[in-house]
Amino acid sequence: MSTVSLVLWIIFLPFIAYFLGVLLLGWGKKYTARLQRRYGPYLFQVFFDSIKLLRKRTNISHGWMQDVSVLMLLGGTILTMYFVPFPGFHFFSQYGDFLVVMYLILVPSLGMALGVGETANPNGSIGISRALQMLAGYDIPFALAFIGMAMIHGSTNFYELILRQQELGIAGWGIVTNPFLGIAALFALHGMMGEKPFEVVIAPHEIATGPMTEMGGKYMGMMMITHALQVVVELTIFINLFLGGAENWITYIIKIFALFTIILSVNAVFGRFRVDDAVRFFWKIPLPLAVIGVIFVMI
Amino acid sequence: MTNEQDIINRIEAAYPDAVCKKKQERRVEACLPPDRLFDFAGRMQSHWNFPHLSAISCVDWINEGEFELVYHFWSYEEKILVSAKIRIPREEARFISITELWQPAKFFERDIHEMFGVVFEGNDDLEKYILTEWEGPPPMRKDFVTRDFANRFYHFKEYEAEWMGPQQNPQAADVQGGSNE
Amino acid sequence: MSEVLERINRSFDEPEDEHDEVREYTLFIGPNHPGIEGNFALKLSLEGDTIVRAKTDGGYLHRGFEKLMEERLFMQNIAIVCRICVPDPDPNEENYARAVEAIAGIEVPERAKWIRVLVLELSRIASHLFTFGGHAGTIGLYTMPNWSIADRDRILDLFEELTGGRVYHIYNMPGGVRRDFPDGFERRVHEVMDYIESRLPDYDDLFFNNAILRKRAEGIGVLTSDQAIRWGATGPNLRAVGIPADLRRDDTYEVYDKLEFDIPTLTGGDALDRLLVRRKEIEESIRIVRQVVDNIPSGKVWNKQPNPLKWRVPAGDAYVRTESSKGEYAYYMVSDGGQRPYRVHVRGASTTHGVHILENLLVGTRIEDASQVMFSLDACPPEVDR
Amino acid sequence: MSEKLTQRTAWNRVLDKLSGRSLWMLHYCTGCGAIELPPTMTGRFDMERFGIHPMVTPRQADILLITGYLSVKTLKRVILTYEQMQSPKWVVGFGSCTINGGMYWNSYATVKSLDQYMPVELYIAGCMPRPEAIISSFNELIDRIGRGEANSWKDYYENYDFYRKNQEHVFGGPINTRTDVKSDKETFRIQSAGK
Amino acid sequence: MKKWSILRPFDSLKFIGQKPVTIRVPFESKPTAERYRGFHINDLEKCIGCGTCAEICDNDAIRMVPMAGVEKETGKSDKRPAIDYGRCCWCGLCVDICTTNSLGMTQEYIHIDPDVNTFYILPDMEGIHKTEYPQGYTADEEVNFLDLERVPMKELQAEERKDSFIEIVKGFSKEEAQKEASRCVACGLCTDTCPAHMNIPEYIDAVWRDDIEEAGRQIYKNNPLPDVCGRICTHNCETACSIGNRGEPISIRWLKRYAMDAIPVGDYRSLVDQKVVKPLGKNIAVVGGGSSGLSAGYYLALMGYGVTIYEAYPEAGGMMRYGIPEYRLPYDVLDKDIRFIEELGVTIKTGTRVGEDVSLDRLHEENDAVLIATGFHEGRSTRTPGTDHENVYQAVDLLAKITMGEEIRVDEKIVVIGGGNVAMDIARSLGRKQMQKYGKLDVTVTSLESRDIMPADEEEILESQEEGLAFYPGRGPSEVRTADGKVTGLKTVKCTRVFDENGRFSPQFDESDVMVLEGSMVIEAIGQAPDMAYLGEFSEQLEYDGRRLKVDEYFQTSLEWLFVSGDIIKGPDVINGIATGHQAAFGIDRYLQKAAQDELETIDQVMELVVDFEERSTSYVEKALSSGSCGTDTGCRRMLARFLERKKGFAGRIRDALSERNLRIHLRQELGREQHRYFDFALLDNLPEAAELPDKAAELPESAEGTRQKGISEHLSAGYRLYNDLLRLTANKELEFLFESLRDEYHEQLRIMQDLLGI
Repeated sequence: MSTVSLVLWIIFLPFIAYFLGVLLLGWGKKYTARLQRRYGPYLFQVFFDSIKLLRKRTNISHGWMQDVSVLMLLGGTILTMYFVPFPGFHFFSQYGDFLVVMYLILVPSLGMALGVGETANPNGSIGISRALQMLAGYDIPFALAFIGMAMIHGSTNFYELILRQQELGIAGWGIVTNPFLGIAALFALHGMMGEKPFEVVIAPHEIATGPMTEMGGKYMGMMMITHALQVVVELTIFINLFLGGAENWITYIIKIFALFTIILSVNAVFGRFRVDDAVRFFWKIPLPLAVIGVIFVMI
Repeated sequence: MTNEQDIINRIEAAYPDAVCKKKQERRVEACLPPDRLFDFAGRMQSHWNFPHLSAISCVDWINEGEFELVYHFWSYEEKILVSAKIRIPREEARFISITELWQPAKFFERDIHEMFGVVFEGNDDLEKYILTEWEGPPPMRKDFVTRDFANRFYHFKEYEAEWMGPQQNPQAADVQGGSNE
Repeated sequence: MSEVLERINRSFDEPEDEHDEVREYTLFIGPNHPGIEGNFALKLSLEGDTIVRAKTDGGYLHRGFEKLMEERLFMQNIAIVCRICVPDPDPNEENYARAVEAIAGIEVPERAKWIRVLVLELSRIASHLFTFGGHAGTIGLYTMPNWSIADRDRILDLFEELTGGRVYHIYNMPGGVRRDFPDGFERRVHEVMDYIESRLPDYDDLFFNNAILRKRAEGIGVLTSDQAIRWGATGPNLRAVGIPADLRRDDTYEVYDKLEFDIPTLTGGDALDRLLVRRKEIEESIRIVRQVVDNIPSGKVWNKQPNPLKWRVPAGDAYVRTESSKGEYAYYMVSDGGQRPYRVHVRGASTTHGVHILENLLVGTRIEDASQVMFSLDACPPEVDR
Repeated sequence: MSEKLTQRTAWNRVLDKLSGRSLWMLHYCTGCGAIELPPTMTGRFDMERFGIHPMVTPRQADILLITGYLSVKTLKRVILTYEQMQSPKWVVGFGSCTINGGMYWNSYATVKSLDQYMPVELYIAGCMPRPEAIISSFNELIDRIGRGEANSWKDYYENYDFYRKNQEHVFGGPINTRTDVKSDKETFRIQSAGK
Repeated sequence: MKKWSILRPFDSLKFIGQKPVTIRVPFESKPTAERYRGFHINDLEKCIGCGTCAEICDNDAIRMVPMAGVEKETGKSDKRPAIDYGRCCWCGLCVDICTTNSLGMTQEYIHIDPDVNTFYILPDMEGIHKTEYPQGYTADEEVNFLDLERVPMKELQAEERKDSFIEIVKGFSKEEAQKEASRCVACGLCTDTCPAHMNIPEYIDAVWRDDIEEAGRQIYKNNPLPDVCGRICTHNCETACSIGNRGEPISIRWLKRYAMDAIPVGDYRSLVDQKVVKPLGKNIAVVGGGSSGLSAGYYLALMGYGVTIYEAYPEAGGMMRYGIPEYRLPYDVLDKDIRFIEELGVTIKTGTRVGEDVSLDRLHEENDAVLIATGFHEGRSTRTPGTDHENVYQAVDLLAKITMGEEIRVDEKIVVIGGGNVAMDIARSLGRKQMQKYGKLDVTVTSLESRDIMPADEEEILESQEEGLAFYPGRGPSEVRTADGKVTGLKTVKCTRVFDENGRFSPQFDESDVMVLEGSMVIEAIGQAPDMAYLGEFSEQLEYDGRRLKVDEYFQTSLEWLFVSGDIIKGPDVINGIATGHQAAFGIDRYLQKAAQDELETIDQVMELVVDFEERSTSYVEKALSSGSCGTDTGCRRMLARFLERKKGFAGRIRDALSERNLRIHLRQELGREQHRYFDFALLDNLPEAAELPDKAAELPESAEGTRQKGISEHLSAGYRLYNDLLRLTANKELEFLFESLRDEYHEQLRIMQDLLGI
């Protein structure tokens, strides 16, 4: 990869991912709206939201930690993104394996926790504690899925994983070679994305959007952007692990929309679990599945 | 199932000083001396099978200087509603609470306390509920005139619509700032 | 928005919580909170996620109706009574009209009685659909409100056609109702009823048989039959503990004694059963509406009353009760023989559900179920505040 | 006012238009008009078509709907909420009660003219307004934002003393909202709407 | 219901492919219901500005505002409803009660504006945004708030009545009267139309409340001959009645009659709150004891003047006695009214014809002012050939003779010429005489006017027909036929028109259509003329305006001591007589007192007066309490103590209310209303005195306990009247409410006091 193209990728990847994220979220809103027998917002609604939020004139801050936390959110997410291979861009992912990703993906959550702690809102605190509980729920199955995939392919490197899967076509996809791990990871992904029934962190009817309660104006704008990026990153990780990665942008977009639609379908027809039920669910179904998957691999 | 007359007979037998009458279908009214009410309520609940306290209403008979408290009891089996009426003096009104017998009475009594200023002895929660921002007299008393209060206290619009022209809005200079305070 | 309330309560209401040293903390839910039905607030003391003490805080919707009614003519009041309970306004109109009729001894034409039943039942369906939406919202199932509230609009369309108003109908008045059916109204009622009925299986699929709802609502806010009676529960909340009490039967009014309908009961007494009782009531209401439309006698709809500007109602008092969608709705009206009611006491169905029962049921439940408990009781704050 | 309009750069014009496509309303049912909000939000009328979405916290909300009458008790919460909202923010008054007291004109418990306590961007006639009217009002608001005319919120910073005086009159004493409106005006350099 | 399952919710995914149920407002819309209650429209042409909508509005959202380009006319006010959409709740009660069906609602419901002023509108047919919208909620015939049907009045049947002079109309019973009174919407259009501007809504309301005393008080304010008016008034008010637009107007006249009949004669004095307060030592002569003279005498007496009425006939009453037959107005009823006026100190010199028995000049010398209130007593002749025959009579002469009990000639066949009320009166009177004399009735009535434009009251004509009178309308007399020196009949020809295009009297006849009406006696009843011979030399000094005397608005002639009122100025009818008499009394007082009766123009004056009264009153009550005015009466003392407690805030409340801008504007507008020229501001002037009255009483010795208590009650009644008047003055709900509550407070204490005194 030439230096020029690398620099260009580094510069433009966040924008591309943001654009993709906006589209995905817009599609999500439209899709859900249809299910709810209505039309739904503009496709680029999230973009408009971000613009509006960033143009807010006043901005109530609860201290410098809140500012830092937002930067940590955005920065952490972008950094994670660089280590996740996208079609045509896998410079960093050649060097950093997905253990790095596993580590980096925690940075935004941490930033969030710090910032919300600063706002001293009980709802926020409850939200963060829920987020951490949820983490305990979905992270282990996800990590196990990672480990299982690494064991299958003998590598912890994303790029190599993708190449291995692509060699065999669909039959080589992680979800086919080890459906246990794939399904466990799908559940974990669902939890990671915080879609219903695992929406406990935000839960407007319970804790008034939890961590976001005190985030307004530009903070909220940054969070919106981060959210759009996170959606892309999380879905891409799953695609890379279990859906054979992306050969090119077309298949990538098809895969990412298809995957997101599956998640949305579940999201739209279920309510949310209680936090303990959610964690219990993760430990009851995805975790055993993942363990079986790993055992299966080991055999 | 008993009919209204049976209930009346029963009440009158137990409380000779009660004045009962059938108001309409399934409605019986019993006027009692205030000191018999607690006893009456207890008997209604435990002996006569009236487990449901539908409401406690208060009426301010200002000209007579009395508050009237009306306790509405309903029996799921007899399907009859007995309204027990008592009158207490209006000045420094106090009455005994029936929360011991009926828990829903807590709120009804609290409400009456708030709106009429009747103190119920034995109700431990007579805090303000609805009118926490209110400092005036208990508003449901007849001597409080809400219209006067609102006129004095709040700001009303003085329209200057186009069609009105100058002649309908003549006193602009006359009473400037009169109503803002 | 809890932070707002926290601040408010710190700055205005009360000193710092004295339970700070134990592991309790206080959380305010509402009045600006989507998990609250209307403008209402809960002050919760929590230990971890569990509520150990709950206090309701109402009065945000207080307008002083009872006072306002004392200052308005008997006929003028028909315009304001419906505002007392917003989601289910018709029991108010019904109660008011019936109270005046009882005191003044006014006869109501037979047809008007049937129309009143129709209006009350339509209103019950609308109100239940609204509650389903709210309840589904509390567990995050936003598809359900989108459906049920849109379907409720069909009923509002019927109301609009019949009464001229979507939400506030101002239709019942002493002596009868204000207008007769418009042309072809019966047919459209049938259409809407068919539509609502056809939607019920969809609701079942999405909501009532949803695993998450079952998981979350079962065993939440359990009311035993003993408690229900002792705490003064009425309406669907009472029927959900297995007591088939219904004022339409027990304290019958209008023409309910001529109609066939069942009183659905369940025995669980938890949030789920309260919800399912309402679900079943919709079917019964549809049945009643169909009977009314098919069997309604012809005739006039209003018995002439005196000029409303010069109308005195003889002295007397009456306690009238209506089975609203939320429970027992009662008016105690006193007339001193003047042109205005001397006193009207509004006993909203939610005065017991929304304060005493809610406060008691919340204890022991977890924070995430608080709003579910409130919605399952269908507590309507304006009824409490008046 | 018109001078200010012409001063908008083309860039700002575009951004104004885009911002208008996203309005978050505070999900606060202050009065009975709120009963028409669920139909407006949900399937039948679907206001999300215009990018309007209910939000649960004032920090994130742009529009404060005063859905009808305001009891004094609620007014206190509304003012706190309003001051917590981030500017630009708009108040929409629903129906008669917000204009001149509505049917509660003689009630001791409700305030009569909303614009005495906070600047109001738009009023909707009705008791209560129908969903169609609510959506029309949102469209009107979006247009005004797009044209850069929706500046009523600046009035609160400008005439803070007036509003605060009226608020305190109703509450019968000073209130502490913890939002320092005056220093916000300095910090964020909010200029007058030119009123 | 099926059992629950994890997979079941996924069934809902089927809706993804379906068309949403959303109505894409504003790109598509759902039609509004036909009876939707949207914005108001008002047909300004049809609207009469009765203000009933404003009355029923429970939100005070409708205000009646003067509208440019709309003039006051009979049954229409110059105001139109304006609607405040900052108050309206779209209940539609205003539509249901509208007396003309002019108010309606459209299906339009969207109005969004940052400017609150656009929410205050004056609805017209174009709608709030001048765009076409279909009509929404409209009034319904079945559900109609107004009572459109009169309570029928019981009358003697034609057979029973046609041979006697017993009064025909029986009058209302209490229940009937209350029911009839309850139909009233108190719009006040009748007051504007009534020449005397009687407080009609007020007394109807009092009748409805069964407060007969109050009714009497209200009636006596503007009408000293209520018993008469309750029977024979031309009731212009009923023409104006707003209920009449959709149904039958209120029987205002009968209600007045009911109220007056219900009061025993002896109670009149205690009813009338306008007492003679300040004897002024000035005398006024009134010429003519008819309605106008009596009315003027009454009011002048109240103002403290010495009044002498000179009446030519043996008894006072003028045309009311000598022109109107007994079956319409029994003499004892008339006597009741006159006796009361006499009781007030008015001297009536009967049988004294000015110009003959006493000259006008002498009256001028002996009195400070002279009012001439002579009526129309000279019958006009048709000047048809043959009318100089002795068997051709003037109706007025015959009527007077009947009244005086003189024997008159009654033939078997009589012809009456004339289509007015006098013609009906004489025809029916003669009919009765015939019945008494011959047992059968044969009276023929012929008039120039055809049936539809006959000037007599419709009910009069109908009743006459019932009684069996023969009518030949639309015929002009051309000759009285005589044979053998006896009248045999009247030759008439067809009249083709009575008035020309300009409405001037100019009859045309069709000479070919001849008809002879047989009869041996012909009565002319085509009108009367005044006889003003008594003016003597003054007649040359006076200025004339056409045939009538030229007067200013206070009926002062060009001779400043001479005033004119009654039929010779306006009318002729009773109510105009009363009204002009009142007005002339007002003018005389003004002339004699100059600025004594200055109208109170500014609200501050009213406020000052009221607050002053309140303060005096409070200090008085305090004094009365401490000085022991009640003597040993504990009830009285308790009453005073309680009253004092209650009235502490009164002055403040008044001051607060009147410092409200809205209310000030209201009251100001009300004060400017024309009818309040008749408002007796003397009461306000006398308030301080009223406040002092009891003070004086308190100085009386201990033994006069009752007297001193009377002082208190007098004081209370002054307060009561003050607020009652203010209440009448205002049409604003808030003020009404305030004044009413204050008035009731005084009233209640007064009642208690009277009970104590045993009054």
